[in-house]
Amino acid sequence: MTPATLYGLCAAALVAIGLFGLILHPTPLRKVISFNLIGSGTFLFFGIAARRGAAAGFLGDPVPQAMVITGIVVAFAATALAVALLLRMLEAGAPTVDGPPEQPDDLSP
Amino acid sequence: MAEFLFAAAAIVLVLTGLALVRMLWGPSPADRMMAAQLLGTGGGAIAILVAIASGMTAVLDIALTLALLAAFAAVALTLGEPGSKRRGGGE
Amino acid sequence: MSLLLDLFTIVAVSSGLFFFLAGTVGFLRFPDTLTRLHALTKADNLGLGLIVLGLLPRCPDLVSALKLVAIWALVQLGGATASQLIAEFARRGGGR
Amino acid sequence: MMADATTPGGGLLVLALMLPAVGMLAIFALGLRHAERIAHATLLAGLAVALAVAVKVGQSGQAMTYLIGGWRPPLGIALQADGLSAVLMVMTAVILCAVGVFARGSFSSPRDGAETRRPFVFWSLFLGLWSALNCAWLARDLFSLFVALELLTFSAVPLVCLDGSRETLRAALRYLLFALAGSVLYLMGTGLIYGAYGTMDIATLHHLTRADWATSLALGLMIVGLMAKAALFPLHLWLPPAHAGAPAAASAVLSALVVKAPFVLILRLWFEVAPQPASTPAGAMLAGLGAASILFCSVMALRQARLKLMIAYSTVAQVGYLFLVFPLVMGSAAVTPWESVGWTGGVLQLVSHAFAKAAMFLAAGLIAEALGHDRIADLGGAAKAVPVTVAAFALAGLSLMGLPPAGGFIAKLMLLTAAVETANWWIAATILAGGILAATYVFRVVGSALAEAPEGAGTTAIARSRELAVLALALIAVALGFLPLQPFDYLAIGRGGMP
Amino acid sequence: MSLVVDLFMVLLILTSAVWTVLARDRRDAVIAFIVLGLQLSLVWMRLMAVDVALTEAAVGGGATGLVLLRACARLQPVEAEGRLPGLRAQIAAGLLCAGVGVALAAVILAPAAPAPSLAPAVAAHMDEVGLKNPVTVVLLAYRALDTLLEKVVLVLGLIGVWALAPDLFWGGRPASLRAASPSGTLTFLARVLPPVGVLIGVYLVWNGADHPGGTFQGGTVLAAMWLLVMMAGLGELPETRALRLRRLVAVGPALFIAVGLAGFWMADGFLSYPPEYAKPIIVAVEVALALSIAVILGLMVAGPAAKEPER
Repeated sequence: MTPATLYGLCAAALVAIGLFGLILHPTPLRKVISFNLIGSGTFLFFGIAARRGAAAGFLGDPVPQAMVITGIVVAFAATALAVALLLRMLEAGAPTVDGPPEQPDDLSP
Repeated sequence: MAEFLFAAAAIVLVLTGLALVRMLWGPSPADRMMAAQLLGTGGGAIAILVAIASGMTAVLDIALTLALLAAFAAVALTLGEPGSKRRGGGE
Repeated sequence: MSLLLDLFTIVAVSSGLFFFLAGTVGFLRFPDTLTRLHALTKADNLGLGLIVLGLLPRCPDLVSALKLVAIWALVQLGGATASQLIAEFARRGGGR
Repeated sequence: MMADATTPGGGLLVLALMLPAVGMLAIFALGLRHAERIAHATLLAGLAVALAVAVKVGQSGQAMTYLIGGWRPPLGIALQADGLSAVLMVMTAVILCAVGVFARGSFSSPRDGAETRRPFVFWSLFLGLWSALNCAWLARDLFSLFVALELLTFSAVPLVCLDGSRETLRAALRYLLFALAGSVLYLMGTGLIYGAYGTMDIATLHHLTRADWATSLALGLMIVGLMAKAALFPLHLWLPPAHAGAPAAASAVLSALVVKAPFVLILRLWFEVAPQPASTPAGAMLAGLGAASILFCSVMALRQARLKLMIAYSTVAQVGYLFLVFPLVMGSAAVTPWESVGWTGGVLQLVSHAFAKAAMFLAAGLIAEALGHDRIADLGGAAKAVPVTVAAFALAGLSLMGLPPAGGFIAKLMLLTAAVETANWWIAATILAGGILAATYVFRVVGSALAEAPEGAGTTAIARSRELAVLALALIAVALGFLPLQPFDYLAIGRGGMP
Repeated sequence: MSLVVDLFMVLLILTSAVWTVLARDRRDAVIAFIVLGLQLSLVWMRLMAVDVALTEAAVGGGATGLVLLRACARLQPVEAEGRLPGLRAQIAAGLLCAGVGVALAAVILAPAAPAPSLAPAVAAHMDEVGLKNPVTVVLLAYRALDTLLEKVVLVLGLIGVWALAPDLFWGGRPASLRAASPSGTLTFLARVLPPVGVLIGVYLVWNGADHPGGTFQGGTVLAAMWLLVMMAGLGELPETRALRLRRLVAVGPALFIAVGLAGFWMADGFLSYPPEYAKPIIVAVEVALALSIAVILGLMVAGPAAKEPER
């Protein structure tokens, strides 16, 4: 088994784990983190395609590598937007996407 | 020599990887963040060992970036916490 | 000469590994947060420092050598401030 | 058709893509004082570009192609306007222009020149949305289409929560999470495609794809991701609150145009990327979900108390019709898909629904402005206060029901014909049942609007130009009904080389 | 031997990933996610994709981690932790996800042979662009349209974040990033690190033409340094209505589009460069883009305006 294949399997597992979190977590922040996990796994798929496509003196196919860089930028922007949105929603007083709308403000430690 | 350096990189990976146990056990967020810190340093060490062993000096830039941002997460962790008036109960 | 150089690298890198080992063991075994922090800084300071030292003579060019030194310096700076911040954070109650 | 070289006038495609983006950046960098002027200038120029593209495509009978930077696919990226893209571009431009006229009333900048939030955000994202849509219609590269989908998400989501209330923020966040999940599934599919074929270019893939397990999984992931973005049942939950919560001008664009982009991508994947003939069970499954959308969400629309929510549920139902296309086109082996009645009917449904739904949302917005609320039960007096608007609503409603002479009638008739021809009786039954349900919920609103105004209900005056913009959209939706009942050559332009 | 090390690496990654999903405390999840980012950057190095490794190191460890940790700090006092639903739902979802994972794994285990690749095509036309880093060539020449549109995505994202400000605060400053309890250590770090960091950021951008690195990596590092200064309270975030700031955001994408359009009469068309000037033009675009990226990322992390604009 080549390292590329091994990390490809790892990517499949990352996607599965992230999907689990995305489906099950009730709070938006955890959903956003899970989305990032799936994203990482997805980028790795491009990475192993790149590694397997090593040719012409390159150690990897640069095209999917470039796509991953674009993808990482977009994923960051999405994360920042989602976090800004959920913090704003919190100020407006609705912490969960589908759970009960409000929690008391002073949870004691 | 390259083999020795690659092996050294592998050993650093195993050693710092064990710090992951602290990330799981904690018990405090500070402990978990320290695990991240150790993994960051370890990552830098691995990168420079690989860079010199393989002759791919570009890999040194990875180590440079990791080192530059090493303290970043720790700084972020202490943001707004817990000095603010509304102290929270996490767990 | 080259044998001597090899020996120097092996000794320095191995000692670096030893400090990483010591750091990790301490980090896992010590009983409270602050002492664990001490163990951690050992790996940061000495572990990485010795590895950098051992690799310096093998750098293909001056720029790489400078980068190695810069990496070491940055990890020193980052590690020291991060542990300071984490310590303050833990002392304040660490958000527990 | 392989994109081998740039065709004459191909630079227009670049303009279609870049003009709105430049307008958006200009608004951002120059501040609000010029926002409206920039937006309107861009609208006019963009409309001209879209029409020019459509005319050129029609005249030459060939798809227009532009190779970005002169790099040929698969290394580079090709933009291509075939007949379908040209129709979609014109549709987008016309609807956005009408919405632009409408929105002057709700998002004009204040007189004193100070920048305010709502106009700034609306106009800049409005133009961003246009860039995104044109990119989705024109790009022939799976990864560029991913970027187009992201552009779409990033400009659509903030429009949903423009009023900043708790409900709309929640709707926007839910929309964003669904959209991101859809994007990541789509991206995963493209990654697998690249791993298997080493290209993202649709024209190149058309000749490469094999009917193997990896390709099916990749296409399946992409289509499921796009389904979430197109709000196909049961992934539709995000749509009604999001589209109902947005300001009317934004709702119109979201419902009429934004949900269409993922559907068009599915269409392209299905007919241009997937190995042919496409899988029958998968087509039946998509159609089954479409039928479920139609029936379930039409009933939901009937049960809504608020006008905008009703229209939003109706969007899910009407998008369901589009997914009926897949089994209808596969049955006929003698003719290519785009020469079939089913394909043409599907595209016509897309276009006529876009005009009708834009008109309906804008009409709902004007009614709500005039009466101060949008409770369906209390719409009495609306016909007196804003008669043109209510008429526009009713005309648009004709199209949704599929009654003659509206565009929706001919679209649904074509789908029905195709369903009968291919002996898909359950699809035919669904189309008829959906029409009856749509008639019920539209008449409920119109009947209520025709009633006498309750005592003491005040109304606000509405600018005539805004009412006329709405009416124009509704009239276009009806006028589409006078097209002949046969496959159009125009929609088949650019597909000559395909098997 | 090396496969054993890889296997260990995979084990570490999966541990972090599982903990990211299962940790009770959301901050623990975020820390695990940051650790995962570090590990993934090593994986990218192992896959010989140094450019991606740099991006992951800058974003995973830096920018995304900061956004998420900041969210935790603001959520902690208010929002209760959500719990995963009951066992039955977990099993059902787990089976579904495992199914997806197994299907993906099956595809990975049966790769196309020979592996398809555009690497030869990339290599064949490198001379026409004049840069030596193939990834930069793909990003700024062959697939420049994607890169350009991705910058538009970033600007739209920033508008989206700003759109969340209450009407009253429009044009004002974002909420302060300053640490709640200012400490001498942080101030010290924020004085010493940025000069070095800016140097490294500029170096990454400059170096990106011929060696791994580039606009996004460099821009992210610059943004991180800016944010560090803000967090230490050594500087104040600008008002979001400031036109100078707006122009800084727009300059990169605007220059890119202008260069692209200039290609209509300077070269073969949109986004093509005249061969003899390709390299200086691309470097100029990269510098402008890096500047814009740094400002956009910083502002996206800072969030919408949270104070009334000053009169």
